Amino acid sequence: MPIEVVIFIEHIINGLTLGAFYALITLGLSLIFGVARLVNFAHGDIFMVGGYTLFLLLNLSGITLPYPLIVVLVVVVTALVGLLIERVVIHPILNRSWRVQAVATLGISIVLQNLALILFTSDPKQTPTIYSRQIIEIMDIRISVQRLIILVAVIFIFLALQWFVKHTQTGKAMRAVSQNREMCQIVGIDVPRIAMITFAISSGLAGLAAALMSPLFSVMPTMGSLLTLKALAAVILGGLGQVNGAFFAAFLLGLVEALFSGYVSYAYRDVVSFGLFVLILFVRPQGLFGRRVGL
Amino acid sequence: QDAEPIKIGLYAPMTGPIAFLGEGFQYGATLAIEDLGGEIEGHPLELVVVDNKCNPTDAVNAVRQLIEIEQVHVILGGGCSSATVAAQPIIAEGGVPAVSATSTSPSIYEGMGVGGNIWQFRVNPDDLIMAYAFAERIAEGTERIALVAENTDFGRGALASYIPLLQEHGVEIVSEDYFDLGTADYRSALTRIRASRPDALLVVMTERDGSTFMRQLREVGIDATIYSRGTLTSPLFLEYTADDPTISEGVLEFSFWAAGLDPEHDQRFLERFGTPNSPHRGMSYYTTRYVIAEAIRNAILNHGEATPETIRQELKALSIDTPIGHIEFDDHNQAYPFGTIQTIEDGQPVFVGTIELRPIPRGDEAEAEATEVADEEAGS
Amino acid sequence: MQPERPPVLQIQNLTKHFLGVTALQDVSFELYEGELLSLIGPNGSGKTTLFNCVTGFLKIDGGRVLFKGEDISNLRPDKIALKGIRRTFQDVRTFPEMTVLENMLAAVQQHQEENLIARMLGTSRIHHLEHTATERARELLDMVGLDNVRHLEARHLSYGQRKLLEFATVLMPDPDVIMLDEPAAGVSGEMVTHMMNHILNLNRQGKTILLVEHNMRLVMDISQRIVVLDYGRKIADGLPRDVRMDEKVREAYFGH
Amino acid sequence: MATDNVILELRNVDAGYGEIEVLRNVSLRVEHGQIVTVIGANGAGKTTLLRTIFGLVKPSRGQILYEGADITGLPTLELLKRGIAFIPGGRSNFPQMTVQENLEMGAYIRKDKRQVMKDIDRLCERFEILRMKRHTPVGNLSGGQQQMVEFAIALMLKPKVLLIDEPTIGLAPLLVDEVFRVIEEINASGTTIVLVEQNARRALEASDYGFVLELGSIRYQGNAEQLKQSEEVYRAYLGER
Amino acid sequence: MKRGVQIVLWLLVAGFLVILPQLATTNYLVNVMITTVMWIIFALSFDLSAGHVGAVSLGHPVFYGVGAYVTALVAPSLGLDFIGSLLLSAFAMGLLALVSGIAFFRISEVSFAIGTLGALIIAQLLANNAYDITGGPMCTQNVPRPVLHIPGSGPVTVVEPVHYYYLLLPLLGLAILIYWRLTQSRIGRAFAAVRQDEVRASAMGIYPKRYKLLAFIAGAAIIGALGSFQAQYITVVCPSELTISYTLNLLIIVFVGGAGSMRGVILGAVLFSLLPRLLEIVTDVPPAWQQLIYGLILLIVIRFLPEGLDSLIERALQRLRGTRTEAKPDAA
Ligand SMILES: Nc1ncnc2c1ncn2[C@@H]1O[C@H](COP(=O)(O)OP(=O)(O)OP(=O)(O)O)[C@@H](O)[C@H]1O
Ligand SMILES: Nc1ncnc2c1ncn2[C@@H]1O[C@H](COP(=O)(O)OP(=O)(O)OP(=O)(O)O)[C@@H](O)[C@H]1O
Ligand SMILES: [Mg+2]
Ligand SMILES: [Mg+2]
Repeated sequence: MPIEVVIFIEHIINGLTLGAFYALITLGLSLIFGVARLVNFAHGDIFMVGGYTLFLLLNLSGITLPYPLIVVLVVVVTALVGLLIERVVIHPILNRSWRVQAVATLGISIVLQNLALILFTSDPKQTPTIYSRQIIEIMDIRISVQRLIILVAVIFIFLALQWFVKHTQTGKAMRAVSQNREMCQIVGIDVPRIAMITFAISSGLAGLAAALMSPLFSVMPTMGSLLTLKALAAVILGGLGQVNGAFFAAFLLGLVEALFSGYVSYAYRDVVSFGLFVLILFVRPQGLFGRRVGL
Repeated sequence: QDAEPIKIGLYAPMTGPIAFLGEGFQYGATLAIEDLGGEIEGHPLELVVVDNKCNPTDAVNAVRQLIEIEQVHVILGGGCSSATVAAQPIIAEGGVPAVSATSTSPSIYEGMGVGGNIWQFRVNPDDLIMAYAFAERIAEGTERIALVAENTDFGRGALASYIPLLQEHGVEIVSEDYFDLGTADYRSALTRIRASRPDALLVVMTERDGSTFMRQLREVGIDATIYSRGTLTSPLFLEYTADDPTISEGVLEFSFWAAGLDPEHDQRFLERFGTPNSPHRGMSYYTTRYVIAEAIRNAILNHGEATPETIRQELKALSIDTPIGHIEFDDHNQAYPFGTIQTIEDGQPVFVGTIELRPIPRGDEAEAEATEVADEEAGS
Repeated sequence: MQPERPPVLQIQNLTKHFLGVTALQDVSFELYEGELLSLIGPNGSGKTTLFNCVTGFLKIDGGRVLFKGEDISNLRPDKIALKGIRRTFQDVRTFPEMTVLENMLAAVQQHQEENLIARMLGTSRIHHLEHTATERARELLDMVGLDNVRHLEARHLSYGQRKLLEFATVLMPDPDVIMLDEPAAGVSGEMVTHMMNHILNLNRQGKTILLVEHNMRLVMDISQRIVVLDYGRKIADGLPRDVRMDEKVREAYFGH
Repeated sequence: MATDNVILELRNVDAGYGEIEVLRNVSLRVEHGQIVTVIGANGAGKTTLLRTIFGLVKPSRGQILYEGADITGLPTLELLKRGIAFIPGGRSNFPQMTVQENLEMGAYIRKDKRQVMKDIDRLCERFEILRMKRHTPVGNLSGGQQQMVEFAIALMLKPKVLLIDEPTIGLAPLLVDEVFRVIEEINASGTTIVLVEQNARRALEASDYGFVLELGSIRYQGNAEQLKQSEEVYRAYLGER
Repeated sequence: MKRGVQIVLWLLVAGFLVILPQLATTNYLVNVMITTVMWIIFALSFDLSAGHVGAVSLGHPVFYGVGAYVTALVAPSLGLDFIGSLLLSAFAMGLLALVSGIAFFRISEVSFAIGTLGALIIAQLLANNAYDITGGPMCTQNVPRPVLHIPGSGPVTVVEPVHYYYLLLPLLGLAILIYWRLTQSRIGRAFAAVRQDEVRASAMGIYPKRYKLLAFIAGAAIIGALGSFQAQYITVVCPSELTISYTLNLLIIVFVGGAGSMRGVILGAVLFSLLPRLLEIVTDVPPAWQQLIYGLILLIVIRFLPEGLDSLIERALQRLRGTRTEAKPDAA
């Protein structure tokens, strides 16, 4: 294969893994927005909590747990953290305007980040796994097994989520909650419970992202900040509350970034991704996959 | 023991994305004070830390607080050049000596000492000084080089100094990339760099981002020689890559601090804080321990008391041999410690040697401009 | 009927489609000055859509709307409102966090005398305008029985109260054409009578009124003319008693 | 009124929203199998009364009894499970869901999913509007069409007691007839109905008993015939002619 | 009569502000006052669109940072003095707000918030990367200090913080005046109408975009001037003037103080500026803990005081008057 083609394929693969990463973060964020109309600025920080959980579990003195088990544990821990946050902070303000709720999540974000800073200092923590160093080489294209795991996991999670929202009672209730909370009460949907479940799933997804991604990067208090914003951009691009749309938008961002930084410039890649985001909004205010109902 | 305490003020980013810098400074200074027994000539030492959040507004506030409220005798830090630069007028106006330990921005040089601000000193060499010493070495045996740096004053400043010199030595620069702090994914850029087939890379990154970068560099499979004008061989870096110490195998690091300079100290650092030494941590230590403390001691001995003014005089007059080399400030209040070369062999840092750093010719134009500004400041 | 009166609102071949649904198809009729015309039709026949098209909230797919001879098709809603056409919404809209009185005052936005600078400076002229507006608001509120709750935020009102509030707000700026989308739905018996009388009164003062209502008592008693829609098409246009007897209308709308 | 036959009873209930007091000392009884109508001027507290029974507004005083048990302060979900359902007026649906999905949500607490689907089919056969718009998001329906969907949602539950708030708002005359017919039908199949309706004449015609609410208190009550005869009630709520 | 009381009150406040720096013993304190006043101006301008027309522009610091850059990069080459630079920045940012507002107000409120945040990130990245123009992370340095031409004594360069303080006060006055007039009576009601229901607002002849733009532009112009002041005060302009942490601070100020209320916003800004100074000086709380405390305060206020601290004042005032005012008084 000519080198240009190899490089191009590699850029595409980079874009896909980056997109997969964004997608994992975005799915949860989009879910929360979809159900609770909540812009969760703390989502990236829950991802960060997942990173530290992974770090702690990998470094448990004396015991070495198998990586899959650790992943599950990280997901469980972050889901619980999400639950806690929902109970303590979000639940009491569930009926307030989205602005107030968004600011509250910013508060959570500040608290979590500084808590991490106090507990772990700003030293980045490394969380390598056996897979992050295993590299597959096919026709000059090198990619670590960890990235392949992520790609597969994301697709699996996406399909599972689809099925969950479309076909389970709880999934349908989630959609209902997003549209009319009072009506939910009237038909017997337990809104607080659904909100809790949503938060748990969403946080668990952030935890999953952390458990899968951190081995490639490193764990530090601010690791989630810019990520939240990118994921929010994807959520909006996809059409607010459209989980599928957000998923594809995340991949779109990943690909655009990878190709732009691969062929043009790295420094301006975020300019391009956020610029694209803003531009698309001007052309399609409701997002790529958004629909409008009523007046 | 009832002698008046002497206060050393530290202003650095303590929160936000580069809190690690401020933390490192605090570690270094704390250990230095402990090594001094917490006192100088009977005067207890006190470290006062304020957060400059790495931005001008908070820096001004922080320095004013140190000078006017805390009434410190001497100031350490800056950390970010945006903070250091903004603090300059306040330091000049407040009349308290300030010592920079790691800021490598050449622009600060112009304003110091005869440049107008007699209160600002700098222990570490700046990027131009180092580029002069190192560029030639890199050029030996390198035809095509890819440049990679953090998108900060540190990274930008270093490359800005190296680029013209490398070009002068006939090295072709195949790419130039700047990465924002905390970047997670470098693969796309690395893929492109690999495609451009450089025979060397110059990497200007601190440990944090550097470790992630190097991991992905290995993943992509770039096998060019790696020069580092950052910190890719420090014990801290090695800790970040402890799972695979070969990640930075063979990296050639040019700096003004190296782990091998003072192995016993590195060990003590690790024991004290549970985290290894690194350039900014070490530089903070040496600056406090040898430069600041020494000036304070001399001030007490020679003038009877340590005041900002006497400390400044003693800084100016300082001439001392330290583990990082001989420290003496020139007319721009700039010192010239060792240039160091270090590499990693079998996952262990190996101290290769030192290079003498010396004053370099600076653009007359820049010089004149600086004096102009300084005049303006002095005149007001 | 009274051809000497000039048409105020002319709806010509109005057509509107939604994805796969034809909400309006070639609907034409005129509204003469001082006329009280009712628009009726089964649910989903396109009445509200017609309102939305006339007042600029929906883009028209075909045909046009003239107001006093001027083409106002697809003009911005606020511009149409300022020309003197005011409407209510079927699904009651109020400003939930404003008090009832503030809701009323918000309805008068533009006084010719006002400009931005004057407003910023709060000249005494402006204070005077504000004062008269408040008085008028209280009169209207009294008429719909809401004066005693004028300091309550609108979100605390009952459904019928909000309906009444919305009715009162469209009257605030004294518009030329008043378009009411089911004003009596959810309004209790005595109040409907009240409302009916008030509408008649306005009409006698020369206001042109377009009324959508399913309350046949109201419609038959006060309308001068009735237009009937069915599946987006006009199926009848005439005097109340004629429309009532019309076979097509009976089948589509009244039953029995 | 035979006590043993009473299914729902309010005893001296006060209720309101925060500092705003709406219901004052309301006592009423509904017998099993009745249709009971509540009428009153706008803002009298009719909706509040239904919401209080359904647990959406907590009474500050008094008791609510259902099938002899005290249900004051019980959560809505519990009441639903015990067989009380509520159709609130005004845009109470899921606008982005289709008619079909809205009806499914109406049966959210039912376990017999197969029967639910059959019930939906039946409703769609019965009401042309539902059939026509079955797969359209409800937010895109006309006002009256939405009202119809909301009415149908409540029919999905098959409750023992059904509280209905102004089901005919915005409906064309033909559909008003139809709705009253359905109300009578489900009543005939054993459901007790508490109806709030501005179309008082029609409502009283269909019901056994009526209450008139004025400023949050019960002003008159009696069987439907009596109320229709009452001069005052007639003038205020049934129109002058 | 009520008007008279108000005027007297305002005069008292103004007098207090003028005398205040004379009580300060150190430049540090004067600097704290300057920062406080700057936050008040910043937050009032932000609240104009966030609290009143409901357009929460998370990218608002763009106008501050770019305003500062305009003064640092453009004003000197035009030979503008202090006031000239201020006006230039204000005008430029007003214009930017107009252009970006026309584009951004096409999108719904949540998207608007995130979209403007995206714009802020773009602006910061550009400032950081356009090394040749802005100096990137090395900052634009040596911004000229204000030079005042006092008749009879030749030009005087302003260096002393106290003098900067007095240069800043008029801007505060202007900000308060604009805020006050825009949020009162008819315009204020239109703002509220737009915030609460755009569709209904249009049906009443209120063009939502016009009022959103009005609030947005007015706020941007004030902030632009503020950025210009900052540039001339600190004499360095860095990409960190475009940081998202300004947004965070604004949100804390506005929501802790009380969105949509001038008194609340001012209170929030004062607390926000003074609290950290107190924490620093009195108790020596490490910075990370300080941030943690802000986060917690924010959460607690949101949870227990829905209308912000302002509701506490409101309640206290009511108790003082001995009566509960019946809902809101008619707009005066
Ligand atoms: N946004 C929309 N998207 C798709 N279809 C719509 C939309 N709005 C209205 N429709 C359809 O257009 C038709 C006309 O609706 P419209 O609201 O005008 O009816 P209406 O005559 O006002 O009925 P009602 O008496 O029930 O209020 C209906 O079939 C409705 O379902
Ligand atoms: N959410 C609320 N908060 C505060 N007060 C309310 C609220 N809802 C209703 N009220 C007040 O309670 C009183 C009764 O309201 P309710 O909705 O029960 O009246 P209603 O009899 O149903 O009237 P309508 O016929 O108009 O529907 C009204 O005066 C109203 O102002
Ligand atoms: Mg309609
Ligand atoms: Mg009601």
